[in-house]
Amino acid sequence: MLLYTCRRLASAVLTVLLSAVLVFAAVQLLPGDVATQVLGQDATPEAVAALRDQMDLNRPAVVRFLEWIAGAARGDFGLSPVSGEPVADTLWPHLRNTMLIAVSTVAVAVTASVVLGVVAGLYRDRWPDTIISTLTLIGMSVPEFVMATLLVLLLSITVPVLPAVVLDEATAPVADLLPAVVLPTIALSVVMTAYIVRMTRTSVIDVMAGEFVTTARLKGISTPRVVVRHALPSALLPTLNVIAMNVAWLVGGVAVVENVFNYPGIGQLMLESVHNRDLPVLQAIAVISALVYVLCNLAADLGAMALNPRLRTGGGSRR
Amino acid sequence: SRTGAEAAPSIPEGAATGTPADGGVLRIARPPASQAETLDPADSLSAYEYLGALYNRLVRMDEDGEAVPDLATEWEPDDEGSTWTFRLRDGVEFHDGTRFTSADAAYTLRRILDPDLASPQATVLSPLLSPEGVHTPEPGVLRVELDAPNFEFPALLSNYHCYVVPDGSGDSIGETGIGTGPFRLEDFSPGGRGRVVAYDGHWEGRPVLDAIEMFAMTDIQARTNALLAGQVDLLSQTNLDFATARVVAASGNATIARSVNAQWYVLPMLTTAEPFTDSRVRRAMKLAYDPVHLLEVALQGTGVVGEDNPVPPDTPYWTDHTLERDPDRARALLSEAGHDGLQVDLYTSTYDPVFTPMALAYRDSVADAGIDVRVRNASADSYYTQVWMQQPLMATYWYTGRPADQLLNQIFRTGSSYNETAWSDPDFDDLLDSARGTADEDRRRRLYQEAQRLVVEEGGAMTPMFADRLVGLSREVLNYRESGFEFDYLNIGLRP
Amino acid sequence: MSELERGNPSTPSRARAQHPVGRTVRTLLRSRTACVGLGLVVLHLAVAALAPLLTSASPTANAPDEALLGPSGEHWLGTDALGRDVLTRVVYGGQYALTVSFAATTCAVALGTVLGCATALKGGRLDGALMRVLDAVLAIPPILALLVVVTVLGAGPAVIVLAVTLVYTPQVVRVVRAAALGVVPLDYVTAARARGERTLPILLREVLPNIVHVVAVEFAMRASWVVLLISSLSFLGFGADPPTPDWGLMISENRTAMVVLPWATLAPIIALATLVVGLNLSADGLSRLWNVDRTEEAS
Amino acid sequence: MNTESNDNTGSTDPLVRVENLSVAYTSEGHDVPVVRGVSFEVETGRTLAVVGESGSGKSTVAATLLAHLRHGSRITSGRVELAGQDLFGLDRAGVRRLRAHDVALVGQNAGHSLTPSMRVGAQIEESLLPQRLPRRERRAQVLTLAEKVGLPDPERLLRRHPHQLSGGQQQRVAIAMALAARPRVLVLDEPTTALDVVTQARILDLVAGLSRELGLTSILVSHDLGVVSRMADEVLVMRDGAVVEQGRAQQVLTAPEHPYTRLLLASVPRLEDRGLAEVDQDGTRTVRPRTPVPEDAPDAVSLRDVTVDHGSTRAVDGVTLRLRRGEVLALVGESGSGKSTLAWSLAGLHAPSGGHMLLHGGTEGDLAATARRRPLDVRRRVQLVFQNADTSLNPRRIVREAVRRPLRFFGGRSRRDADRDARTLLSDVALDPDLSGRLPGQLSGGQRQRVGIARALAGDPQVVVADEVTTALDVSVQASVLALLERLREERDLAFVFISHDLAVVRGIADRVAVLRHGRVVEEGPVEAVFSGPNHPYTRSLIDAVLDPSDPSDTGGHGPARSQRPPDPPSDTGDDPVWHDLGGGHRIRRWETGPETARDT
Ligand SMILES: Nc1ncnc2c1ncn2[C@@H]1O[C@H](COP(=O)(O)OP(=O)(O)OP(=O)(O)O)[C@@H](O)[C@H]1O
Ligand SMILES: Nc1ncnc2c1ncn2[C@@H]1O[C@H](COP(=O)(O)OP(=O)(O)OP(=O)(O)O)[C@@H](O)[C@H]1O
Ligand SMILES: [Mg+2]
Ligand SMILES: [Mg+2]
Repeated sequence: MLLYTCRRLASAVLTVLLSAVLVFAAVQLLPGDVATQVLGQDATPEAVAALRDQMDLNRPAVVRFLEWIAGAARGDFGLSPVSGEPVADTLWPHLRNTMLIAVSTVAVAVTASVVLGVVAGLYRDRWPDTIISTLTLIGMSVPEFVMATLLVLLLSITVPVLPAVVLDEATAPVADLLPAVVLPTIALSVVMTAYIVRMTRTSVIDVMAGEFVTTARLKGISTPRVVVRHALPSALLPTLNVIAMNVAWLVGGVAVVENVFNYPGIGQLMLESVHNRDLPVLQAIAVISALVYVLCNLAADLGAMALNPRLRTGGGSRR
Repeated sequence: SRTGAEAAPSIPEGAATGTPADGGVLRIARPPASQAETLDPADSLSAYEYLGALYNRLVRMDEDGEAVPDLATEWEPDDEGSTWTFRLRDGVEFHDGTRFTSADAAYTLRRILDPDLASPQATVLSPLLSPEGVHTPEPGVLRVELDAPNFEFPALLSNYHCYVVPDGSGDSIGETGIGTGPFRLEDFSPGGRGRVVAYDGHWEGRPVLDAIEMFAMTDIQARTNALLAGQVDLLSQTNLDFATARVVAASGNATIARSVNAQWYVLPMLTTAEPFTDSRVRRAMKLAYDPVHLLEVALQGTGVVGEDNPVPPDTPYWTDHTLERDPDRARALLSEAGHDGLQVDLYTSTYDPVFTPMALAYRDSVADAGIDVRVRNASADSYYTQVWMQQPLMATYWYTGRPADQLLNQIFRTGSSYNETAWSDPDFDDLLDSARGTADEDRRRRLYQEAQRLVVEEGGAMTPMFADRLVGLSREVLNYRESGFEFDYLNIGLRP
Repeated sequence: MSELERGNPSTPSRARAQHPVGRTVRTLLRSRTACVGLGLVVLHLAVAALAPLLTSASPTANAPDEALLGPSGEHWLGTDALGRDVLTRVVYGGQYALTVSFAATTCAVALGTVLGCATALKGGRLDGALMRVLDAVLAIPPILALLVVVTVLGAGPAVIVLAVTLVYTPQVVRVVRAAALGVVPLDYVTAARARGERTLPILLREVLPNIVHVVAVEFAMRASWVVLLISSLSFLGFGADPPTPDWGLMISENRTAMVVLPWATLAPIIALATLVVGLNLSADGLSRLWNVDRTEEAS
Repeated sequence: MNTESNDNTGSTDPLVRVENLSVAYTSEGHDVPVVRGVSFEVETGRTLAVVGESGSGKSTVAATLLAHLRHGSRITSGRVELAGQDLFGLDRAGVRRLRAHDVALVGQNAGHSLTPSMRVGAQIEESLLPQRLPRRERRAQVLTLAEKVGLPDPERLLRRHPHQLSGGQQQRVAIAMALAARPRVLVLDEPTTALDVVTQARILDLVAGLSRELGLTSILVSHDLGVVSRMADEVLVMRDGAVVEQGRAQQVLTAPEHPYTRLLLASVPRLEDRGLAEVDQDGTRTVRPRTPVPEDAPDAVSLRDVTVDHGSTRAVDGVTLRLRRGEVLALVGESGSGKSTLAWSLAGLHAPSGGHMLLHGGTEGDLAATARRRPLDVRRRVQLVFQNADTSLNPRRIVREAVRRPLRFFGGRSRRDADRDARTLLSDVALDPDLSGRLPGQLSGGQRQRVGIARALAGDPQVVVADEVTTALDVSVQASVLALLERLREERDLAFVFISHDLAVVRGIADRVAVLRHGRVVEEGPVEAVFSGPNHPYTRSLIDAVLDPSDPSDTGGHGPARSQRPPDPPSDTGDDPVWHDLGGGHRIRRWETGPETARDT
């Protein structure tokens, strides 16, 4: 058990390192470099060369990578050559903002989808299921940017109750950003809910058809009790992974939605950094996202342990 | 026939005028600049809204393209046009309380000429002037001795790089923004948001507004949404496409103000890149297309045709020289140059909503001449760093409001940093030099017109049209007036 | 001593031997979900393939006189800002979406299947190492990977296919590997091993045929994601070049004018959504028919 | 708990009455009948056994007693009554009351029927909820129940999760759960099928004892006639959803009337048969004595000190065995004793970690290498037949291909030749060659097993390793497959390693027996010698646990389990420190005398 956890952690660290290497290598391939980007239209070859020198771009990539990763381990992601400021200073506020959306989306989506998924699973092939399944199908089939655009049209322009775009900077206080979080959260929740609902539904149906649930029913206990005590823990088990995957996706994949809402999150920063060839920022984003991904999976594993005593106690027939 | 314009509610011609309420805060949405954005006028490439609010020039352009007083009250050349004397306004104070004198004006000019700073305006001014030629005989007088005679000199000082900054402020001006303008800087972050507040001590009097807030937004759609949702009052540096303009005009919150002929669109051919090194190919590209078609498709007629000449039709030095559209001749020229069935990539992006329609219309239009244009979409954010002056053919635009001499020198002269076609023609350069030194108004005009003729015939820039800028603004905004790169900051205000 | 002939209820035994294809088709027809889903997909394919026959207008020609018209007898769904017929563009729009998505999905699924089966069968160190690397790839946000690839190589159909393959192959590998791991310990694979057969024949003869259904479901589901992803890319400006009639591009071109010209935006949205619904329904129907556990496929 | 005993004496009305019950499910718009017109009655305190082959509808009938139908099926006619009340006329609350108070079910596989995420104590406690007892009392009850079903150290065990219990313990928990409701009727659906013989005997004892003590009325579903004869008062024989015979257990089991029942009974292997029984269509059985293996038969395989490890667990520990041509060597032993591991090593799927394994005869070779390292000719000489006919054939390949592949692989034959040979092989294993175009899914279990055998024969082996090849089959099918193996052995002079935990089967088919425990051979010898004793105590416990439907001491139910004969101390003839050699190749591993450590079931 302890051994398992340690191995799990070690593999998590390894995964993060590997992704850092991959990203670093890929980013090296970007054409045009930050020096030309910073100097922009007036770049003369000499100026570019000087700046490259000043920015340390002329040393071997491996050396730079090792130094960088050593710094990253201490939370120091170096200086952004574009803004000249520490990467961490730009990164954290953006990450915080994305987390704001991510956390509220996860809260909304997970609650909604577990409830809806269970209802759909229990009322399999009857009208509640039909309605829920149809809605999720639509939710899955409409791209996020369409959802976002429609929401803006509806709730910001036609009935102006919520801001259409975010005017604030990344460093604005959380309270100022809160109204702006609502629409992105809805747009993302719809998509995410759709996926989780379907998983939950399938898994509830599977579990409800299982022998132990039948046995519990044949014991004559009430249906809510059968569902909550007997079926749910097992039914949520496969859903956990889906949730973890979705959370990880949220952190990296909100770019499109953030773009629509001009939301100063990590997705926005990512798009900007790709355009600016701001490698240190990109690497930092990639490593942070990988870390979140790995942490989510770890959390899912821990959740699975909580739900599944077989994993917790390590005994039984696990080989 | 049923044109789109007819089917649509028409687009308002101008902004509402009237007596605005005292005070108020105007919120402007603008495209984000890079993190390197600076408020240093000599160096700035994007912060127009700030510059106009914070600074004054010695000379400014009025709406007819004439030079009129700003911080200089009057000026006169000597007979050859090589020494200019400017009389400066008295009793003007900078935002930090220091007095404006000729030393500040001289410092501003010398700074622009400083090769280390590499100001874009330096390419225009340094052929005429060296730092030693700037003299301050008295606090209220600036004398400039030119290296070569130039009768257009004051007009060149109306450029937005020539805003006057306090003497010795060079290191900090990029962040402090201390000028003599109607607003002073309160807050500014490069590429992000900022705020300027009314400067009570402004020499022309206090502006109507209390403050102006600027917000940066990448996506035009986001800017438009913010306007429609009432989150901002004005979209600056944004020419809305016709369809969007209709949506804005039809909304309850916002409307459109037309800024007539405010920008011209260009398809610059890089004359140093194949196949445009051959002037026959350039000529063919120009002969092959029909600017009227481009104007109709891309602007729905909200502009005038450009005839490949960037000098606006209603300005003093304009020439009516044109190339008649002739696809057959174009085909023949291409054939002569060995480029039968020419295939070229034309880059565009969503940076401006007119680029893509213009590119598509061009593509359509030249098909008759057997030219196959492939429109390539590039990312908006890196458009001006990765595509402009890098790709042989692309779509771009310029703001009008530059004096003809500045325009021709800056964009077409050999070696100028803004020479986007990398065109180099000694005859053209000579023409400009002699025009500048010519005292006779008529003769000068003819020389400038001759230069334009060369641009049309030989140059690399296709200039299909001048566009009215369709500016989205809130229905609350009164007295919105824009010329060149700045608004009428004193009078703009909100409805009471 | 007689053995009772008992038909398995799920595959009724027939006296005649059945051709596998015939059987598959018959099975498919049993599921309404799969039928509707596949029907929608086939419809989209047909419309895209027959576009030139369905409409005589050009999807790319600009007609300034006709710009921004509402629906009429001549233009059923009106025209866009450049005067192009919206319906025509929607009809042609499937060509890009379908070709690129199907090419990309095919590459990702094919590569993922081979890798997934091989690693499941080989097991051991190779499996461990490969899964580690794939995990690392999975940990990088797909959109970042896509942006980097597209920026490096420039946007174009081939690049997008490559990028999508890169992003989705690891996920396919995971799913296929899980399915193959379910087959590998089965006795018939063991029997082949006991005969001493090589890995490739085992993979082709014993493992693959038993996970084709997983692969098929994976394909349908993955395709639906790819269609959405590609439209998102178009939306961000990394997709088709104008004037290609592409749904994602059309949506992003026309969404500003949504209030005045709803159809120019709605029509491509509907087209896109029905295709995705079709793919999703197919995946659903197939998985239910074949009892593929889709919980593994949420990634 | 005494109201029932009042019923017991007071009324003669049957407690359970099923009348003309038919159940069907809908498939592709057709009604498929599963149960057709079943009627029976059970009086209070009696035990009715429902027997029949797999799929005959036993479970379906049993579940209707709890007013439960499988998803998608429905009652097409008839009624089910408990104490005069129509169960399918009850409303939801009524159904819940019925299940909470009157009828309880013990399912086949306790491992699957206990909720994995709940502690077992909580699950038992749940069944007490409807009785609205105070919490403390409920806890006490649970403890009592746990003691009653014989869970060792109940305090601790009740706090465990199901996966932390052994199969036997899980089944005991399930029984406690059923009893907690204090039901009048107990439905037992194959309560011991998943357990090994020794555990099965203990559980059956427990159930019989409790039923008697609590005066329960039981419905026992089973396909194991041994279990039935041990437990039932009355027997109901089903086939294809219909009742073919019903009556008092003693009568049905000893003097069956219906030919199907006779066939069923006759097909059951018996411990006292000294050879394979052949059963005619009408149910007469003749035991064909085994032809003894000639003394001078050459060795086919020899094993010396073979050890096999799975990582750090030693699954097979120093096994020395010898197998002659034409001989059937049976490996028996409880689950996990290493039988399959040994078989897999022989077949080249798992390299042994020590010892020698040699193939003798026409082709000689070292078997201590995995299949891919063995020369092709050695590889083909040892073939494996699998336990589970469902998973041993590739479901996507037709029968012919399954048999053809090894023919082509080993023999390098052309496709045409291989096709022809495949057909011959199929008829050799008594399959209609016309079936060769079918997929495995379209065959019955027995047919599939025959295909598996044909596939093994395609390599033209010398040794066939058969791992529990008949375990998953119904008795009648099992009998025919066994007969086939016997015939093949004679015709082809094959040597078999036959793995089974069914001692009656072993007695019928094997020439010699090796008993494994914890990876070691504890006893080895000719089948007669081993079954007549004297034995290792472990072997003895295995033999004693076998239930025999025709054994008079078993019929009539409720009898105490056979007394455990104390192991006879074998006469010591050798001076081997490890083995007692009893002569004739019969040897027994020495064991520590003293109390056998009680096994945790
Ligand atoms: N709802 C249903 N859907 C499909 N098949 C069904 C359904 N209900 C019952 N069956 C079929 O009905 C037959 C009888 O099933 P049942 O479980 O009662 O048999 P059984 O005698 O208990 O068999 P076993 O000994 O294998 O447990 C089987 O062939 C089963 O597959
Ligand atoms: N792949 C494996 N990895 C680790 N241990 C294993 C593996 N396979 C079997 N074992 C262990 O080896 C021992 C012997 O297992 P084996 O399967 O040979 O028993 P068996 O006698 O065939 O039992 P059964 O009657 O249940 O089939 C058991 O303790 C089992 O847990
Ligand atoms: Mg059953
Ligand atoms: Mg085994």
